[in-house]
Amino acid sequence: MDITAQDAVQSIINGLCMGGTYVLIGLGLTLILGIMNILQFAHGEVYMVGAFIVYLLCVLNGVNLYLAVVISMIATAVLGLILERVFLRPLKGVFLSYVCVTTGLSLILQTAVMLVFSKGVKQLPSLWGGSFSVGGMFISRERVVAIVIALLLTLALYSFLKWTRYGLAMTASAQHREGALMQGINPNLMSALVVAIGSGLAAVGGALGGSIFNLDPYMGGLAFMKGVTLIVIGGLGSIPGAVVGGLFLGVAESLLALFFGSQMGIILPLVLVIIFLLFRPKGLFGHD
Amino acid sequence: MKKRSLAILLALMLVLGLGSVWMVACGEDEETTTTAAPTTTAGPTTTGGGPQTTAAPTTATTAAGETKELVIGGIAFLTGPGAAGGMAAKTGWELAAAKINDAGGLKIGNDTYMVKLLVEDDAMSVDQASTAAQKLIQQDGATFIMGPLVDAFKNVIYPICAQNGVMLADVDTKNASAAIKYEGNTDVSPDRPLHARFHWANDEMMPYLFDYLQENYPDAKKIAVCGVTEACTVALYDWLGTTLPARGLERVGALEQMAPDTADYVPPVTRLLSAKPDAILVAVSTPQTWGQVTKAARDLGFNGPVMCSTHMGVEFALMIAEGAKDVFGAGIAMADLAGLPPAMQEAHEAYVAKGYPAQDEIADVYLVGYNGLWVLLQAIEKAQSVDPQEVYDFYQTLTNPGDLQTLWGDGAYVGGLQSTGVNAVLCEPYWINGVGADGVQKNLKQVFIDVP
Amino acid sequence: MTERAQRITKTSAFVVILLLVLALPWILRGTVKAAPYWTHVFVLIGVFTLMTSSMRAIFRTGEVSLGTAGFMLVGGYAAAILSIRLGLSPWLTMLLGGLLSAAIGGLLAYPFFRVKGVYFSITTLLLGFVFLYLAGWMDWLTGGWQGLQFFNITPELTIGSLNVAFTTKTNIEYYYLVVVVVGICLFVLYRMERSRVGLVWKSISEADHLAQSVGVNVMGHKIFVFTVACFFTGLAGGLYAFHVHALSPTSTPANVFHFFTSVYCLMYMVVGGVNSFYGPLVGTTLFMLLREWGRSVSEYWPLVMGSILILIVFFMPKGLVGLPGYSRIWYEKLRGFLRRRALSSE
Amino acid sequence: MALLEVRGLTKIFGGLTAVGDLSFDVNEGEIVGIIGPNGAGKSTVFNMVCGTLKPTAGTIKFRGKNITGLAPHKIAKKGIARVFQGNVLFPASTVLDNVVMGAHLHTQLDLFGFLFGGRRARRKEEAVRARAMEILELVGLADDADTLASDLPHGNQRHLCLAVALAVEPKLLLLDEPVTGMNAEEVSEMLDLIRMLREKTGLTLIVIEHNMKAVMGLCDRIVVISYGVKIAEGLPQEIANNPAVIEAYLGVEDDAA
Repeated sequence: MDITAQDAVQSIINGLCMGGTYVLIGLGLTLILGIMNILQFAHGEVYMVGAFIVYLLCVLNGVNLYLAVVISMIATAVLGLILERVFLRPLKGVFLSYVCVTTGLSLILQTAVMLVFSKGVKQLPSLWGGSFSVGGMFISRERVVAIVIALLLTLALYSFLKWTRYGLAMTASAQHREGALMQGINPNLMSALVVAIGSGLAAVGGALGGSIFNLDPYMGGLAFMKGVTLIVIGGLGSIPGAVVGGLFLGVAESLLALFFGSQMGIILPLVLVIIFLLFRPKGLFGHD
Repeated sequence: MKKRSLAILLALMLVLGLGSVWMVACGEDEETTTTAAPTTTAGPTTTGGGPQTTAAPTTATTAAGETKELVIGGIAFLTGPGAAGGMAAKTGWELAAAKINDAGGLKIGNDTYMVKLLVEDDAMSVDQASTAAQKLIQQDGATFIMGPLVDAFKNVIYPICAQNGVMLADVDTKNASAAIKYEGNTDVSPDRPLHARFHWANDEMMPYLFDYLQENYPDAKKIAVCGVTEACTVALYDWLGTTLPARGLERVGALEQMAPDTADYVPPVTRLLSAKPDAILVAVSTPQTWGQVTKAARDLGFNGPVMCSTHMGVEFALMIAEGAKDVFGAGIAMADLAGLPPAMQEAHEAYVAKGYPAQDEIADVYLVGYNGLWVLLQAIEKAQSVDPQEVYDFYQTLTNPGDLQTLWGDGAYVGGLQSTGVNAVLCEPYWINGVGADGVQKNLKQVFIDVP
Repeated sequence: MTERAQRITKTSAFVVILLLVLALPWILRGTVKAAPYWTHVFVLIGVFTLMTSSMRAIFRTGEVSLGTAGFMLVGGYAAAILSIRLGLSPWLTMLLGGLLSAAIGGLLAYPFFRVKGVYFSITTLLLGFVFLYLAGWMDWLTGGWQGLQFFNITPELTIGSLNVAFTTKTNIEYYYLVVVVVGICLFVLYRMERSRVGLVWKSISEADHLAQSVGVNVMGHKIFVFTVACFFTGLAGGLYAFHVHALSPTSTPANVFHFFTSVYCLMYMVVGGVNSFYGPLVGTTLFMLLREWGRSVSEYWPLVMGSILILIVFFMPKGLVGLPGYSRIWYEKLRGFLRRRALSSE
Repeated sequence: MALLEVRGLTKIFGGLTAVGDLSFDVNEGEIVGIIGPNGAGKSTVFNMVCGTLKPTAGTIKFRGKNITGLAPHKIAKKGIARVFQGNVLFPASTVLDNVVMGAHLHTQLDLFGFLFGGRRARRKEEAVRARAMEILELVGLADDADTLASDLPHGNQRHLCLAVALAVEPKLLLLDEPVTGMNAEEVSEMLDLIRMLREKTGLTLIVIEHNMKAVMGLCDRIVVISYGVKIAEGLPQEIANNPAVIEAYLGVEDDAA
């Protein structure tokens, strides 16, 4: 089989697009992990719910796709707030309880969505149909849109964290929880904020994933796994880490799948990540 | 608790445990005679080999004109991803059972049998498939089992059915028939008595797809093959290596296998296209594969035909690959119902009456399920018996065209004498559906799948 | 109650339960229509109890392992493949499967335990997926996604002239096999937990730095418990394999080797009561029976499961094992409430 | 020969020198204080002595043997115990179990002993418990043997920490801020206890402390470090009058107060 350089470049672009959706889910996971020290098992389901809200609005009720994505983002952020207030906040820091409650939530959300929307595979309308060709390479338009949206949101989050008071407080909490407490930062407010923001981002990720690929109530599980993988690469609680980790994962999967077949594209990144963990347990951008 | 007492208890447990095993082993012979059989409501007698548990005696000769129940079990995946297919098959079975029951049930001898359909979840897990089969047979008294939809699970269920003298009816498409040899092939064969196939297999369908390809796309010579990662996909690929040249076509490139959990189909399709094919064949497909491959191929600038040999409505592929053209495969396009046989239109009316949308991506699956149970019930009625062995034996004699009716048209019969050595494969009409250059979804061609 | 009376009650309860467990197939034969089917369900319960208890042993050192399903897969596949390809006796291969699982677990334990808490859970979770995908990928060895079938291979036992085949015809022989094997494993785990080793585990989970500073080889103990747990999990996999006689890594969340099985084990453990040795037993038995009874609504099952889990975490942190204690508290509360109402109405 | 010899101890965290070229000796039976402003690297020194952190450079010798970079549990086996800063205990265990765990090194763990725990093992276990009770009596917690460690009042928890470390039966005991957060009465009680321990058992102690007054009264010798570097060493009176020390402390006195 001859894989040309063009194929490889094309693959990298597609990988970056995949990476973009991974980043959107990973950012929320990593922020929640950094600030609340919770592995949010239901985050993949939040991603899925976000996509289904878009489906509900856009396909079933004819709302404009981009407007639907914005509404879904807000709705999912509210869902995140509710989850944080009702389920996560009362469990003061017991690790096992967090694992149980979030996995429980993920089962509930999956089944609830399945019962509401029935089980079939669904599809969101394309962000921008068709593909264009540049120098003999075919690049799908919707993937370009997806990368742009993912990057814009990441930039927006980055500037929020860098330039606003709440953002700075959040960064401080992620890096040093006790220290942040001493600085008078309200940890409950931080938790609520971070879950809301993370959920909103995941919803957009879900919408992008749902329009490029397809929607089903179980899509969150795979997305969650990708998110977890990328935070291991990037390092706990690190935003640049999540971005680099996500893009790296997307490109690695794409290239490995191109050269060694789609099975290796799934297994090898996981094996690499486990090996990686042995040598750099804190991740690329992690801190002690 | 004292440590010593625990040690003693453990020893006791060991002794008792081994003792019980011994008791079982010794008591085996008398047990079979004394244990009450799981009394099925239908009361079939088993002629199947050995001292089996099913041995209840109420035969049809007792009283004239009794109304009885015939329990038929179905196993499908009703939970988890892909549950849509299982649910659709269940719906189809329910519709077929309702049709027979509404018409007054099955008349066998002087008795009337009402069909009682029970569908259990295999949850896509071997132990759950096994559990479901045991429950259906032992607790609910099912004497015919339909499904499951995944080939691998048929192997788990078949021994349980055979042990209990229950007939296993494959009502779904087989990925590969017995003509394709590979490890784990679960197709009907002389080694598997009480196992019958009520639908075609992918390799039996493929010649008709190639016929259609050669008629409509005469320039398409080079065919690239892909499919989901399974042993049968590899076997089919090897088989195509000899089959295609015989028809003047060429198999190009390596087999591209799509692993489950593949999110992005662009890399494998890039590999597929690197062999510069004229057409793509999706040899074994999950509900998504056909559509995802089509979409990725079109995004990568491939304009040739994309075909799929697993039964599937083209709606399904087009839902993912919006606006694609030159896509065809085995299946029924619900958008183009008017030209189809009356039996199918009637079935679809019942389906819509149950509240399902008229243009449903998974309509094909329910039709297959419906058809399978309908054929099984026809065989039971023709055999004039509810005993699985008798039905199975009689089914194999229905070799004249028109002996059985199907949803896709008349003229079906039991064939496959050469390929399997037993007459347990259904030969039936079927359809190729798809989208041509005009972009309209329609049923393109009726074919008759004839298994030699 | 005096200590002696307490002990007598405990011992007699234990004996009663033990007798019930041993007599179960015969009770089922006398009471239900489909005894082999229910015996089969109890065989599965036994296998999952062993997995859940192993998971809990790891949890005693404070870490939540989510790779249980993966190690079960290793044990099951190793046992099946060795028996199919080399024709070894299932008894030997079950043991070898457990040992292979333990060897892999033991080798990976050192790097894995360098990270703690969430990170450890993530790593084991990913490892489970690696095993699953590998089983699907190495089709020359594992039969790929199609899986393996080996209906002709049944464990057999010959004592003198007596020959017992552990078939799936009535499932009774296999049930006793599982009772004996799982019983021995649970006994070992129980003894470990109640001995000094268990105390050391507890100290590690409470304050690992302090434990280290008083001379506890924290890493050594963690590796030890992980290896032992992996052995038992692998053994459970072998028991599962020769009962179902087919293995398939179908990558859907419902599959037994999928990550969700680990999550379900976690649930059984928490619902039963994580602080009690009997928690996993109670949790697994009740939940799997409940699931079997609720077959007709199996599509709602994850919803029920998730809800029960959350309710238990919030209202019964000790799990079902703590139910007697809770019922007393709830009773007292109710009585107090009623008395207050009676007083206010006077 | 000194009991503990530290030579050229250095620790660099990502380019930042936390401890630089630190050398000091501790003789048998001494109480040595290590003082210094916040962030001076005192706890880092302890962590390196105990093996929690590996030094970047330098050697630590204990009773003439090199123990640099050994794992913490091996160092504990050599006879160095430690009381952590803050009340680090086994919170969900009883007071007695805490001390029994402290005596971990003096119990036997054999591979099959736990399976069929024989009479011998049981007798040994009882001996350990009796010894633990003795230690509890020594620190005055014998009456609370069955309470949960987390239920003890703050001051008593500190005593329990000491008891756990004592159960290791160390030659050298490292105390990380033993009187921080205590009122005057508790402080003097604690100091009396430490002195009493030394007299009874002949322990050697190293104490990190912020409370200058307590250190001055307790220690035989004091090492002062600032920004990871030793700036003075000597008898308490000498240190109290050393201008470099006063400067180092005054520089941070503002935010300490």
